Amino acid sequence: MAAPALERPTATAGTQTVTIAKALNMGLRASLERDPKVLVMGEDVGKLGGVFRITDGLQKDFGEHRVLDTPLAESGIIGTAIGLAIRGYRPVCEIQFDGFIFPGFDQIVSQLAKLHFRSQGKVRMPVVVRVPFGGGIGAVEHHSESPESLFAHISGLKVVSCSNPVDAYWMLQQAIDCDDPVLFFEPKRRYYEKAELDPTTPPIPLFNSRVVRAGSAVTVAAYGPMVRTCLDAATAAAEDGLELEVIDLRSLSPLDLDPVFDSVRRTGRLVLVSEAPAESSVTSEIASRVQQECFYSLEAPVLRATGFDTPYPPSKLEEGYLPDLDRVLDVVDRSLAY
Amino acid sequence: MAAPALERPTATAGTQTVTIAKALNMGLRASLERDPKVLVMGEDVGKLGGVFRITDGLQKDFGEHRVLDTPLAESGIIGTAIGLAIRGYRPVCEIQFDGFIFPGFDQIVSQLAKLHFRSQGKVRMPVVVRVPFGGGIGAVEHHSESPESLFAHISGLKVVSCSNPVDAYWMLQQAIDCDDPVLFFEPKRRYYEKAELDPTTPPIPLFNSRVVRAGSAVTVAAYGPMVRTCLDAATAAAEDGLELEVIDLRSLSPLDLDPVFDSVRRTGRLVLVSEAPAESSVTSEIASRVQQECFYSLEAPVLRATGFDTPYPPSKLEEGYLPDLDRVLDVVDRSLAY
Amino acid sequence: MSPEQWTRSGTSSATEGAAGPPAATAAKPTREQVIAGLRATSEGGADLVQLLTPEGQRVTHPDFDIDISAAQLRDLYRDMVLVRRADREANALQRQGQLGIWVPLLGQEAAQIGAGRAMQPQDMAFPSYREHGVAWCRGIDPTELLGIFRGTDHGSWDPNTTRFHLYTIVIGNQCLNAAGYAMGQRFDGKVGDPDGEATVVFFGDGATSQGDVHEAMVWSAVYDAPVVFFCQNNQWAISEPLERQTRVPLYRRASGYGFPGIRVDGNDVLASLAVTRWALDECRQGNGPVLIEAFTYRMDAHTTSDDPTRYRLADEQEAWKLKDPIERLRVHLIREKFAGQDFFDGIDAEADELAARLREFCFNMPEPPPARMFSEVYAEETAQLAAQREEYLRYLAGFVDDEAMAGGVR
Amino acid sequence: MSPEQWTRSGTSSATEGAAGPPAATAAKPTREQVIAGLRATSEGGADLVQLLTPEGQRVTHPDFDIDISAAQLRDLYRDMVLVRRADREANALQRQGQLGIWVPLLGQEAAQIGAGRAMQPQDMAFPSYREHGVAWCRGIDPTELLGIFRGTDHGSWDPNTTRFHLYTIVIGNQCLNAAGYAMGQRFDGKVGDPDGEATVVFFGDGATSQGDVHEAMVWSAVYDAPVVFFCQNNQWAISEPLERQTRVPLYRRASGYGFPGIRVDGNDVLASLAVTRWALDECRQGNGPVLIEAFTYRMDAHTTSDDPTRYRLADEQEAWKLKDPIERLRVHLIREKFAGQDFFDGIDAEADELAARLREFCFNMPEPPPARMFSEVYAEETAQLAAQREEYLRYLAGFVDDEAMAGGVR
Ligand SMILES: Cc1ncc(C[n+]2csc(CCOP(=O)(O)OP(=O)(O)O)c2C)c(N)n1
Ligand SMILES: Cc1ncc(C[n+]2csc(CCOP(=O)(O)OP(=O)(O)O)c2C)c(N)n1
Ligand SMILES: [Mg+2]
Ligand SMILES: [Mg+2]
Repeated sequence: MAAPALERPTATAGTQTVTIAKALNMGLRASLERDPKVLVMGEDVGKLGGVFRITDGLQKDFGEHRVLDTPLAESGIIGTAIGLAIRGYRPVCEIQFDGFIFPGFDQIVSQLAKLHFRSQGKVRMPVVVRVPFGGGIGAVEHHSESPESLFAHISGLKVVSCSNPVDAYWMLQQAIDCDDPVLFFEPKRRYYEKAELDPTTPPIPLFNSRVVRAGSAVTVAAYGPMVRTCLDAATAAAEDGLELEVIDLRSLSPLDLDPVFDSVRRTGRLVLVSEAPAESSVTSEIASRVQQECFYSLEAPVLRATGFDTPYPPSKLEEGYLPDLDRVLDVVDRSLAY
Repeated sequence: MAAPALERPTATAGTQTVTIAKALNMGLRASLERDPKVLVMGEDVGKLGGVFRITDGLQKDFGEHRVLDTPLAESGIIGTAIGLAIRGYRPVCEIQFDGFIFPGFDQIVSQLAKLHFRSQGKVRMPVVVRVPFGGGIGAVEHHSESPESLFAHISGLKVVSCSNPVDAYWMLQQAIDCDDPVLFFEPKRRYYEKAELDPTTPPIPLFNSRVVRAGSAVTVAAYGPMVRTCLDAATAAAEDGLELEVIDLRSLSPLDLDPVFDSVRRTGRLVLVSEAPAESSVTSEIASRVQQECFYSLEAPVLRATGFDTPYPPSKLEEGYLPDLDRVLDVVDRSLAY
Repeated sequence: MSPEQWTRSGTSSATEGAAGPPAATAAKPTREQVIAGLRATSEGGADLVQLLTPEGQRVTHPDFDIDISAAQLRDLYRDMVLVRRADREANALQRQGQLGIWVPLLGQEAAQIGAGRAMQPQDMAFPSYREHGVAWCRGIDPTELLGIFRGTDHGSWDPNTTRFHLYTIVIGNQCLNAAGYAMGQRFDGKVGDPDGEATVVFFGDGATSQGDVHEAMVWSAVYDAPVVFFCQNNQWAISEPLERQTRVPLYRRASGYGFPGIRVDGNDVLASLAVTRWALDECRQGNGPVLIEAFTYRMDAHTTSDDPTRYRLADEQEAWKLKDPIERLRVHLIREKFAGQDFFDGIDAEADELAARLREFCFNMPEPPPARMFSEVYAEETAQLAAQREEYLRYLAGFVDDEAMAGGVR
Repeated sequence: MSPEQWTRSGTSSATEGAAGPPAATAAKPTREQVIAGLRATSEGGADLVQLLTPEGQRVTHPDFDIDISAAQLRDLYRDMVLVRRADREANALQRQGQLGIWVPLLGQEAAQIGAGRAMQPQDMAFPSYREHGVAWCRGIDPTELLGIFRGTDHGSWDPNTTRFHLYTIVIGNQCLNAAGYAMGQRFDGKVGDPDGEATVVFFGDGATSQGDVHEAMVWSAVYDAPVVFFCQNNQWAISEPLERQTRVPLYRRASGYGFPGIRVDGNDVLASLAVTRWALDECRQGNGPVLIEAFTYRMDAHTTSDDPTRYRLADEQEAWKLKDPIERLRVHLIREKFAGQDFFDGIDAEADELAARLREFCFNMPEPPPARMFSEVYAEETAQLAAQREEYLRYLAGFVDDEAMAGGVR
């Protein structure tokens, strides 16, 4: 059975309801169309369209030299993408699941992150590494991890995560347009969440965070799959008369914390939410920076609702492992108790 | 020229003056003697005794099956060490330099850290990965990095760093005795610093931090090579009448923060010092935990003196990159200014 | 289960046994298929070691012949039928929502049972994630596999007592772990005589591209490690045909490392047994490592989440059905009068029982307790983690209290 | 520089030219040496491609012969002498504390100049960290190499215009980068005719164990990438002899991937040139990849930080001195009357000039400005990093103020 043909989005396509998965596909398609140097590469991204079908139909329309089914090795995917970038291409690599990025870690850290610096700017690394990440899908081991903090710690990389279809569409294209290497974390459990997308409305800058719900009681900041959870928590809290301000961080490195600082100066309280273990993570960094910048404004310490400091558990336990609405509200309560 | 024979330390050897490098060698020797299952493996650890001579003389005395010159591949070193551990061995792997641990990252994260958990405790992973780390030695690229935070973020690993010969001797043996995988970070720029070692004095537990200088004005916490820097800073500060309390963290995961909390409750001020870039790091984590635990005691935000968020620079620039006495005191001053 | 039951819809026009077009013709990819990237082939080539033809004919081989009794042949048949049945049942359980995912071994029974039965109790196996047949041979009951796929655990058996390591999902990792283990066998003095120990590591055609597999071969060669690299070339790595990983047959990799590489008919349980036994003996004696490429075919989807109709043609499967590993042994047993209808009926009944037991077990699997995720992270638990567990349990208890107060049930 | 100058102490009893014991005998490791792990050999074996013997005799080869003029031979000689001189001078500069470290190429001049001169301007090279000879051929002045070893930069040349990538220290990384680059050459339509483009990647014998090198070979084979894998087997990876990485000659790896592998005498500049030119042409035409193992010897320490007396015997070096790449070409030029004393004197004078210039340059290298470490981390700088730079500069300025006030000089 052939892959269903995708409508080609154009600037005049008008608003349509799309999932995050579809929006990513549209974003890739738009980039492939706009710039002949853009390549898509990874395991099963061709005929299959990727295990999540994010690259569905792209090989058919752009050919095997633009959309490459690679051999099965992540160091190879990243390492050859680097070579292609040196040659002037803009490769977009797909890592099939979060847990499989580690064989490619060395090339990411030692070459991808450093080549621009090493060459004093003479070599550019416009490479995007797409990583479907996070849990909540009932998968087996290595398919539900949240390794983003590791990359946020590596200087020379940029790390972003989208949380909704509109951002998915734009942020991916912006990442591809960026002349620096971008780790692009996709909230796989939210792939099928829908929203209205109007491709004619211009996006906000890639590396900006954004207040996605205004509130005055407690600031809650999250990224990727946890933004939805926080919004749901905010809705629930509002029913109890508690207005949470929710910030979608969007960029994890560089962090755009000014909106967080502003918010915390108003609310005096911050709760950080992520699926990743807390230890030495992006949420640690944000807590550290906020306690420094907002020292005199904080009425409670910065608190976190995160995955535990354990390996990702068997999926029957993931409901307990992952922060959910209740856990977020529990931490919000603890913040308010100060 | 044959390697100089090392005196075999015994419980009755009495006190001797040794370098960190020598203490590590003695610690390895003691472990190899005590337990026939202990293996030493890595690139050039045999006849050469390692590029830093930490394994000097060991292959000669324990043979090629106890001290293995491995093929040149870090995934291979870690991956086969895991297999040897499954077989009942206790491998001690040497990674030649910090920057070369990344090809082994996948095996560390996917297997070494997880096998005990995956097997519900049936498989133990008593593997030590020794990593000479940090800068300040005028080396070329990839030879001066501080990747410890990446491992602190990975659940299932334990991460420690020694700062002096006595700890080097004991902590390495304790790490080898530990039934969990331990990343053992050695402060290579301090390898030749000396101290008195009395092998009959029992050590403190491996995963404990320790106050190495008492003071009341500001708490300064560091690990590995920066402990010396902080002690020097404390000496300098004392000349100006300012008493810094210096804590050697020793264990980065798990963190032993009770001594830090106690100290901060007294001083109200904390400065964290490390060579690693600050972003999403161990120092972020400590700041995050301290602001939470000591919320009402802090008179200033937790501040940090760290490497910058750049790739490690060419060595002519490292003096500026690495926190030194002046930088530490500058941040101490900033803390006191609150 | 006969070949026509392979396809989930009953509508396929499966060709029975040795009838229909000769396998070679049906299997040779057409020009169009090649262009379309549908290039998997059923041609093992001249180097293929075979002892039992697809038509059930016993043939000889100059290097790898084997003496085997009728009883042993029947046992191999039983093994294959039972593991196939367990596989199909688990697949069905997934379809019914009882498992999150299943990884079918359909079509690879001969490769796995041959290799598994070649092993001695003292040998060690490192599987990938599809080795249900090898698990069977190592005495792991199929019920013990379910936890992984239901999400209750990451492997419930004891790798030490069964000498069957946990399933490894990160492609290639286990090859290095196996090389290390085999080095240990050697260091322990267990190599060098006929009763020595050896290790077998299982991996796929796709896996051969991973650096870890290479490093494992380098290590094993350099340390003379007693390890058999058993590559099941089932022609596909999810949607990618073999040609995305190599230009030449995979068994040839071995020569670049200086040890033997053999391509065996992976649908021929006798050949798989004979070649693996030989390879293990070589390793036991200290002449390892050895690479075996078992030339076979993944008859079902990659996993239950996969849709192979997107990337491969039904023709190809049809061609491979003619090479069914079970069918050829059944024909052989009948032709040689090594087994009668009673025997076949008995095995079928046993298979039914096994399936029923598996099903029953699956339905009754307990959920793991919530605190389990904090257990066995470390051999020596950290205070940090203990505190997290306590806090989490307190948090959970809070709900119970709330509910108790509200009189509700969570 | 003649072979006896190789050892830093003048006390060695170097055997001159073709006199002394025949190389094969001297080089064959004794039983004791083998047991002691000192197993490097100077025997290239029957498959070694050679066009110029250690005694300077021109020999023919059925597959890889080459037409070369006297002028071209003199050029090759000049290249080798000059890069050796630059290498020795840099080594001396390190001894004098002017460089933090130096990585000597001594002994590998023929392998590198042969390969480097086989390249066309449109070809791309990916070096490891010892390829000073290849750099020379790509038009990189030896002075441009010094920054890396003095610690002022990580490579000062422009990889785009020189078509010589930055030095890569993490063993094996560059092989995948080269494979990707070569894929790009193919995608750009630059492959398939005699004027096409190709890539050469340089790595060592130790590097062959790394997964990345394997993956690079897999990728290149699968994508028909026009890349020549040029392995300088200098017998040692720091202290580890070849036998710690492989059982069989490294050129044989290629057959496992389905492309040609050739072992060339790496101390024979003609053979290195001929084989590399052939391999590049194959790649250009679309018949890549090709693996070349240049069989050579690291005559000096691994780096200036290394002490090879700890792990290898002087005998071994002595044996290899008889195979000196420069000496054999010098003898050949003289014997064939392709060059007279004037020529040799001229080259020596040129070498002296080069050494003086290198020295002069090194002494006058400026320190990089402190803010440099913040530059070019990103193509699009982040506010976070800009803030760090500003803060750091303010911090530095504070010292200047302090000193100004104190009237001191920092
Ligand atoms: C390092 C890594 N990358 C990607 C995956 C995702 N993945 C799972 S199975 C598979 C294909 C494996 O093919 P092969 O090795 O031929 O084994 P088969 O499944 O055919 O038995 C892939 C890409 C993985 N598990 N690990
Ligand atoms: C990934 C990695 N591991 C370890 C090192 C340290 N190291 C530098 S050179 C070297 C030996 C390399 O040997 P070989 O590949 O034969 O090249 P040669 O130096 O002989 O030219 C080692 C182990 C490194 N640079 N990179
Ligand atoms: Mg396969
Ligand atoms: Mg070498």
